[in-house]
Amino acid sequence: MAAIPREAWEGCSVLLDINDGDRLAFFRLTPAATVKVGNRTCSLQPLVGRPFGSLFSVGPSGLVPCADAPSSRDDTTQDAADGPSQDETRDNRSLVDNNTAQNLSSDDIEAMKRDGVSGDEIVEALIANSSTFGKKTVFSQEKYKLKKQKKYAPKVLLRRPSTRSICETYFKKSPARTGFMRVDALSLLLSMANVGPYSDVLVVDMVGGLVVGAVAERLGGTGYVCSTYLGSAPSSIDIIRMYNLSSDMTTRIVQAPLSGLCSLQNSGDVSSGLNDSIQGEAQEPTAVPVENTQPSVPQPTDTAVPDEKTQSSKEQSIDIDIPEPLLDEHVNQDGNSSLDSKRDEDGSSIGPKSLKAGKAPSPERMKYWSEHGFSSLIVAAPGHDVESFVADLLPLLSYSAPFAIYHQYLQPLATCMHSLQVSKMALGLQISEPWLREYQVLPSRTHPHMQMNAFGGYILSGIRIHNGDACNGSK
Amino acid sequence: MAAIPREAWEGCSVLLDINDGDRLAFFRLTPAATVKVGNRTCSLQPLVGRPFGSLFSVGPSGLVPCADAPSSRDDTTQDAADGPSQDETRDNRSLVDNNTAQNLSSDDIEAMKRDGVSGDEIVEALIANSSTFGKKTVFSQEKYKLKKQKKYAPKVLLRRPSTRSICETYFKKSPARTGFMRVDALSLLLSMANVGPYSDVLVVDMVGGLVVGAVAERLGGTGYVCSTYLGSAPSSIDIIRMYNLSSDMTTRIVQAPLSGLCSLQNSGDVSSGLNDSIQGEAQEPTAVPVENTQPSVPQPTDTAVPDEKTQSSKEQSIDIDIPEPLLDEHVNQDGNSSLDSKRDEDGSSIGPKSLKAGKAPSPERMKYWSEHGFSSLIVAAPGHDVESFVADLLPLLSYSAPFAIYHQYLQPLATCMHSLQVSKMALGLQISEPWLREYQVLPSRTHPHMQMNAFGGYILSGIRIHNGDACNGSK
Amino acid sequence: MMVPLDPSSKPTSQRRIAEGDTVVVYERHDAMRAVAVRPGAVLQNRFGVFRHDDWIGRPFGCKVHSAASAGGGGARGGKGKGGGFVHLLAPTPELWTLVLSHRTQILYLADISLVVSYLELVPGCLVLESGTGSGSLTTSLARAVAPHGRVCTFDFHDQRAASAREDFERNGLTSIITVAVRDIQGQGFPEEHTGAADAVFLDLPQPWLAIPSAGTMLKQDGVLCSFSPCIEQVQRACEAMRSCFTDIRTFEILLRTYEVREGGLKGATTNEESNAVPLAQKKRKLLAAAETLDVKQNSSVMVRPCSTARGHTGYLTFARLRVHGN
Amino acid sequence: MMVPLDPSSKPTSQRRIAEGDTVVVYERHDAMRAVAVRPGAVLQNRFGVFRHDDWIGRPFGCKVHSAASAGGGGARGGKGKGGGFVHLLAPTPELWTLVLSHRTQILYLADISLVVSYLELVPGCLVLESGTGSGSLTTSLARAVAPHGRVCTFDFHDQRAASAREDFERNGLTSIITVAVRDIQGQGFPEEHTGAADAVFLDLPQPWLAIPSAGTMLKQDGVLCSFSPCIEQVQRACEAMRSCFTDIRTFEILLRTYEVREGGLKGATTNEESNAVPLAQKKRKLLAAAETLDVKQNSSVMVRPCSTARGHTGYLTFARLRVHGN
Repeated sequence: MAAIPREAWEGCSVLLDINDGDRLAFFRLTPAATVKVGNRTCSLQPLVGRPFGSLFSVGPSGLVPCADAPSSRDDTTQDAADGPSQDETRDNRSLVDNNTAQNLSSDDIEAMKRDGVSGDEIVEALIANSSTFGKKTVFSQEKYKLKKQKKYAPKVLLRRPSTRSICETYFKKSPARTGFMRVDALSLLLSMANVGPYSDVLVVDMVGGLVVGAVAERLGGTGYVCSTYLGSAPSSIDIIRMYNLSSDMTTRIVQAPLSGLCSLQNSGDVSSGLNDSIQGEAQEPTAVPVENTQPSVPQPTDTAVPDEKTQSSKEQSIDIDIPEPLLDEHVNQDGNSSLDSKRDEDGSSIGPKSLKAGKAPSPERMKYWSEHGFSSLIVAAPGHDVESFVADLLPLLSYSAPFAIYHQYLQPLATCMHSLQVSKMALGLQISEPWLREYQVLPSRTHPHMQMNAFGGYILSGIRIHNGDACNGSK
Repeated sequence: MAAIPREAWEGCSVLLDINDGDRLAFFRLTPAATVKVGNRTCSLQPLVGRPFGSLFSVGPSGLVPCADAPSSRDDTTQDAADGPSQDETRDNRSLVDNNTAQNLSSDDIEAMKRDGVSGDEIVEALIANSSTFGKKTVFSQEKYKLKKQKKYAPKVLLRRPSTRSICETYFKKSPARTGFMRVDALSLLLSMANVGPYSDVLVVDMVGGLVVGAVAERLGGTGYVCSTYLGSAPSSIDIIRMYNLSSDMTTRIVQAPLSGLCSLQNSGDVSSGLNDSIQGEAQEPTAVPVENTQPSVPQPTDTAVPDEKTQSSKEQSIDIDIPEPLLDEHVNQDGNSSLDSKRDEDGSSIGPKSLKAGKAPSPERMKYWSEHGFSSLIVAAPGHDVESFVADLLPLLSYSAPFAIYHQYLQPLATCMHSLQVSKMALGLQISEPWLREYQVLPSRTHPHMQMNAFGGYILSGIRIHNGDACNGSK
Repeated sequence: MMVPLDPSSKPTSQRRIAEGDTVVVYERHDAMRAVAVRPGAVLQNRFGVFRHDDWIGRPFGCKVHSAASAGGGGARGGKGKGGGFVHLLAPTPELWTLVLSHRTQILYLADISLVVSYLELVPGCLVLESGTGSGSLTTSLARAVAPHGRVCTFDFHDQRAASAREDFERNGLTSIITVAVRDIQGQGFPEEHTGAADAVFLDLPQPWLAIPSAGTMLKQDGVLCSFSPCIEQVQRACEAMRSCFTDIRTFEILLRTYEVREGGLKGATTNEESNAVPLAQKKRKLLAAAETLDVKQNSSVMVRPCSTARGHTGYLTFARLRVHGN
Repeated sequence: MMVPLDPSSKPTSQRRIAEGDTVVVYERHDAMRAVAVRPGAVLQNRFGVFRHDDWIGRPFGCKVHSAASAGGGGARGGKGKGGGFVHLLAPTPELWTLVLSHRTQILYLADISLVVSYLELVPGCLVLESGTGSGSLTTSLARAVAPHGRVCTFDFHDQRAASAREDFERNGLTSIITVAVRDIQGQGFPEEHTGAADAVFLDLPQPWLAIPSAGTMLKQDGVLCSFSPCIEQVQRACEAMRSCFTDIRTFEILLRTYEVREGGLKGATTNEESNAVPLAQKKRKLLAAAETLDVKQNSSVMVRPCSTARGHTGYLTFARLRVHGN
C-alpha cells in the first residue's frame, strides 16, 4: 500500500474546509456522519472514495463533487489593503452598495432555489441583476462575487489530515489548544530532534497530542514515541485521533509517567521501578479522557471533533488575552452517535478499534531504554517552567541524542540553557525563534501578507553529551 | 540661510566614505587635515566648497572631483549568493584565477602609475590584459572590476554628517559605542518622544551623545535638550561634535545631574536645590572628556574623530561577544593638530569656538522646568537597569508628556512597564521592537539582503499622566 | 496647536486646556478620539457623560470623571455606568495617527519615523509630498520642518485635500502645510519649487511617473522617498530612479509589539508526585523557596511577542539626487 | 549509518562507535567536521592529536582527549596544546548540514524542516528533487521517507552528482537515495516516475521550465515545492503553477537566534549619589537587598537576539496538484 492514501475511505478521519477557510473541522466518515453547510445538513457519504483535494458543492441531494477542482483559489484577491488603490481608475467611493442596487428580491432567490437552480447560477443571476456591479473596480467585483458565492454556492474542500493540515487548523482556529505552536515550529522540533525511522523519541506533549501524533507519523510504524508526563495523570493527547494513524503507527505510541522513567533509570532495576507507577499493559493509563463509550481507550481516530469538546480539557494551555474561537462552532450534530459505526474490515491498514495508543511500554522496552537511552527528546510544555524537569529528562537520553524544547516565553529557556551550559550536560545549545512570512504573489500585486502571525514560539535545542573522561557504559 | 548646508565649508565636519563603505570616517575640514587613501596622504582642502554627495578620486596631486557623481553605486552586484547561479550559463568553476591569467606585471603597473596613468585607466588595462576576464560570468566580471577599482582607483565620497549618516556610521563600524542603536530605533525614539520645535526634552544619553545630537538637530535652535546623568560625572556626549550643529543649536544643549533635577523637583526651591549639585554656568560640567586642548569644553564639532579615541571612554557600552572593529582603523594622522585651526568667521551659523554645548541650565530654566515639567523624555542607557531611575525621571515630566526608553534587553523593560502599569503613572504603555529589512532591487535579482542586522533593540513608550482626581497644579 | 510655532508658545503638554484646544480623549489604548473643546459641550461615550467645561483650565494628562448629574440632554447611559473616567491628552502627531479619520490607507509610526529620519528633515526644510491621503505622514513632516520650514502636499482628490486641510487647520498647522489639488503623476510638481526642495515623498500607485519631476524639484544631494505596498511598484520605481538618483536603498520596517503579564509558570512541583527523583526534587525545593521571595520582586513579570501584527505596510525606497561634477 | 533502515539497526546514538562509522567531531559550535573512523588513523587539529583507535567501542557523545604521547607521525603541535579534547557525535542530517562541503549554496535547517513538513513526507513516500546541489536537503528528505521510501535526486552537473553520491554512500543512504545526472529544466523528470511521486522539490534557476513535468510526476493532491532566492523567479513560478496546481502559497522562513549571558545590569545605586531622592532611594535599597538573593537564583541570566543573522535564504513556494473531478 502507498505511504499516503490519496482517497477518503469509510471510517477515515477527514478535514473539511468550508468556504475557503471560513470554517475548518475534522470529521469521521461514518455512514451516519453529516456536516451542516449553511442551513443544510449533508451526509458525508459522498466523500467516501473521493480523492483528497476534491471540492464539493451543495446540491439538492447533498454534497456533489464539483466538475473540476478548486479553480485557482489563489487568484482570489487576498488583500483588501492595496488592491483597489493600485491599478484602478474607477473609484468605489461614488457607489452606494445598498439594497436598491440589486434587482433580485430575496423572494426571487428563494423561488430559484425551489426550482433547483444551482448556487453558481444564482450567483450569476445576482451579478446580472446588480445595477452597480459593472461600475465596481475589478477588485470589488471579485469581492462581491466571492461573497455571494460563499452564501449561495458554498464549497466544501476535502482535505487529508496530516501533521501539516492538523497543525495549521488548530493554529488558525484554536491556537491555545496547541500552545500556539505554528507548523514551522513543529517542523523544527521534529528536525532538531532527528525524528526518523526506528527512533525512540521521548516526548513531553502538553499541546494536546499534536507532537505525539506528528512524531508517530514520522516514525511510520517503526521505533517508539514515549509520551511522558509529570504527576500521575497523563496529559490529554487526543489530537492523535485526528491523524489517520494506522494500527502499526498507533501501537508505537506509549505513555509513561516521568517518575516511572526516572526511578527505573535510577534504580537500574527495570521491573520493580516500573510497576510502582505503571500497572503494566493490562491496565492502561487513560490517555484521552473524552466522553466516549470507552473513555479510557483512545481511538486511532475519532469522529468529528470540534473543539467544544477538546477545549474543555485544556489544562496545559496558557492564559491568553483574547478568547480563542472554537475550532468549529458548528458541531456536527451526529458526531457522538457515530462511534458505534462499523469500521472497515477490508484489510486497510487503518487501525481497527482494538488497537490502542498510549499503552504503557512493555517491561522489555523500559529495560532497553534504561540501558540505551532514548534517541531524542521533544518538550512542548508551554505553561511550565521547563528548567525544573529538563534536568530529569536529559539523563534518560542516550549520549549524543539531540533534544528540542518549545516554549512561549524566552526567559525560562534562557535560564534552562544557562543551567545546561553550567552543568555541561549538553553542547550545541541554541535558542532560536522561527520567523515565518507568507507572501501574496499576484501579477503587479506581490507583497508579504498584510496580517501576520508575528510569533511562532522559541526553541532551545542541543545535544546531550557525556562529559566525563571515562565513559565506558553505553549510556 | 537654508536649513541644510549643501556644500562643505572650511571648518565643518564631514563624513568620508572611502571605496563604497569599506571605510567610513569623520573629519574636520581644516587647512591641515588629510586623509590617507591607500598609501597616499591627501589634503582635504579640495573638499571645501564642494557639494555634499560629491565623489572624488585620487589623482597625482591629491583628491580630484570625479567628472560625474557616483555612477549608480546601486547597480553593483551586492550579493555573492545567488548572483552567479541565476541567469548565467557560463560557469566559473573552469576558471583558475591565478596570477598567470594577468599579463600585466606589478612592475608594469608601477610604471604606469609613475607615468601618471589614472587609476581608471589602470583598471581598464588590467581587464584588457586578463586572459580569463572574457570567460567570466557578467557577475564575476563586475566583481573583478570592482575589486581592481578599489585597489587602483579608490573613490572618496563626501557625505554630510546628519543624524541618519552619523547613526548609520557608528552602527556599521562601532555599534557598541552607541549601544547598538540602529537608525530606525533612534527615529522611533524621536517620534515617540514628540521631539519638535520648542520642546523641552529630557534625555539620558549613555550612547555617546548620539541621542542628544539627534534631538538638538530636530530642535533646530529652539527649545532645550537637557542631558541628565546618574551620579556626579556626566556621560560622554562627544558624538555631538560629529554633527554640524550651529551655535544656536549648540547652546540648546544643557547638562544637569539627575539628583539636581530631582531635588529641585522635590524641594520646590529652585536655586537651593540646584546649587547643591550644579555650580551654575560659571563652572561647567565636563561633558566631553577627550584629550583636547580644552578638555572640559566640548566643541560643536571636532576634528577627525576615529574611534580609537572615543572607544577608550566607552564606560556606557555593554559587553558584547565579538570585539568591535574601530570606527576607522586608519587614523587621520593630522587629526589632533587641527584643533588650533581657524574657524570661519564669515557669519555662517556654525558655532564659533566660544559657544559650548553641555552647560548647566540657567536657574530660570530650572525653575521653569520644575514648574512646567519637561515636555518629553528619552532614555538610552543600554547597560543599566532602567526601572530604578525611570521612577525618578517620570515625575520630572509634564502631564501628558510622552516618553521612550531604549534598551538592549527585554526583561528590564518588561519589569519597568509592569511597575508603571501598577503605579498608574503612565498610559499607552507599549514595548515595541523595530524590525528593519533592506532589499536588493535589481532586475531579476530582487530579494532581501542576505545578511541582516537582526536586532534593533527594544523600546518602551508611553505617556505620563496625572491619575489623581483633583489635579489643579499644572504639573 | 499640535506643534508650537513660536517662542511664546509652550509645548502643549506644559499648558492647561483652553477653549478651542483639541484634546485626545483616551478611553483605552485602542479607544481614543480627538475632541475640540467648546464651552457648554458634552462628550458622551460608554464611560459616561463628560462636560467640556470641567476640562478647561485643567492640565493636559489629567483624569476626568463623568458628570455625576449628567447635564443637558444626552444623560441616558451615563448614569448607569456612573463614575467612569477618561484621560485628556495633548495631541501629538503620533496620537493623531491613531485618531484621524481614515480616508485612505495611512502610514503608521514605524514607517513615518523612518521616513522623517531618512529624508533628513530638520527645522527650516522644504518638503514636497504626494499624495496627502489622510494626512498621517503630513503632520509628522510638519513637526520636523517647523517652525520655519514648509510642507507642500498634493492630492489629486478634491474632497480628500479639503478634508486634510480642515484637519491641519484644526491642529494649527496651516502656516506650515500647504495643501493643493494636483495630479502629480500626470503633471509633476509645480515649477515654482524647482531646485528648492530638501526632500520629496511619494505615495502614489505609479511612482515612476512622478520621479523625474521629483528629481527636478530637489536640491543637490536632496532625498527622495517612495512608498509602495507591492514589490512590482518598487522595481519600476528603482528603475526610474537610476538615471538621476544614487544611493538607492529599499527598506521595509515593521514593529513587533510585546505583551507583559504578571505571574509565573507552573513549576514541576505542582504536578509532580512526591516520590519523584530525589536529586532533582531537592533542587526544586530550593527553587520553590526562592520563588516565594521572587514573586514579591519582579521576576514574575513575563513578556512575549503579541501574536498578531501588521505583517506588511509597504516598501520604502530612498534615493539621493545625484550631484553633478564639473 | 545516518538513518537506521531496518529493525535490527539501532539509532546511532544508542550504539558504540565502530570502525567505518562516520563521527562528527565537535570542537566548538562553529567548528565541527565529519570523520570516518579507521583503525590506526589519527585526527589532528588545534586541540591536539586524536587516535581513532581510542574512539572505537566508546559511546557516541563521549569526550575524548588528545593523545598524551602523540603516536604516529603528525605529533607536532599536539603536545604543545596538550590535554585538548573534543566530543564525538553521532551524525544526523542537521549536523551533516553544518559539516558538509559546500559545492553550491545549500539549504539550512529552517528551510529544510519546513520543506519536509509541507511536502507531507512520511516513511514510504517517493520524492523527486532537482538539483541535488550539495545534498543538504537530500539527506533530510531521505530520513523522512526511510525506511521504505525513495528519494530520486537529479543534478545536471556531473561532478556534483558524483560527489553527492559519495556522501550518501558514506552516510549509508544509498538504498534510499538515487542520484542521476539530468537537466531537469531541459528534459523534465524521467517518465518512469509519471504519476508516482508524492512530492517534488525544485531548486532551479528557472523553475517554471520544470513545473509542467513536476505536475506530470505527482500523484493527485501531491505537493510541489520550489525554492528561489529572488522574487522574480517566484513570480514566474507561481504563474506557471496556476494551470495545474492549487493552494499555491509562498513563504519565507528565517531563524532568529538568541544569546544568553550571565550577569545583571548596572543598577542605579552604583552610579547614584547618596543624597538622591529619598523615596526612590528607599525603593532601590529594597530592591538591592532582594537582588543579593536574586543573583543566586536565575534572574541574572540575560538573553537577547544575536545581532547578525542570515537575512534571507530564499522563498519557498508550495502548491498542490489539482484533483480533477469527474
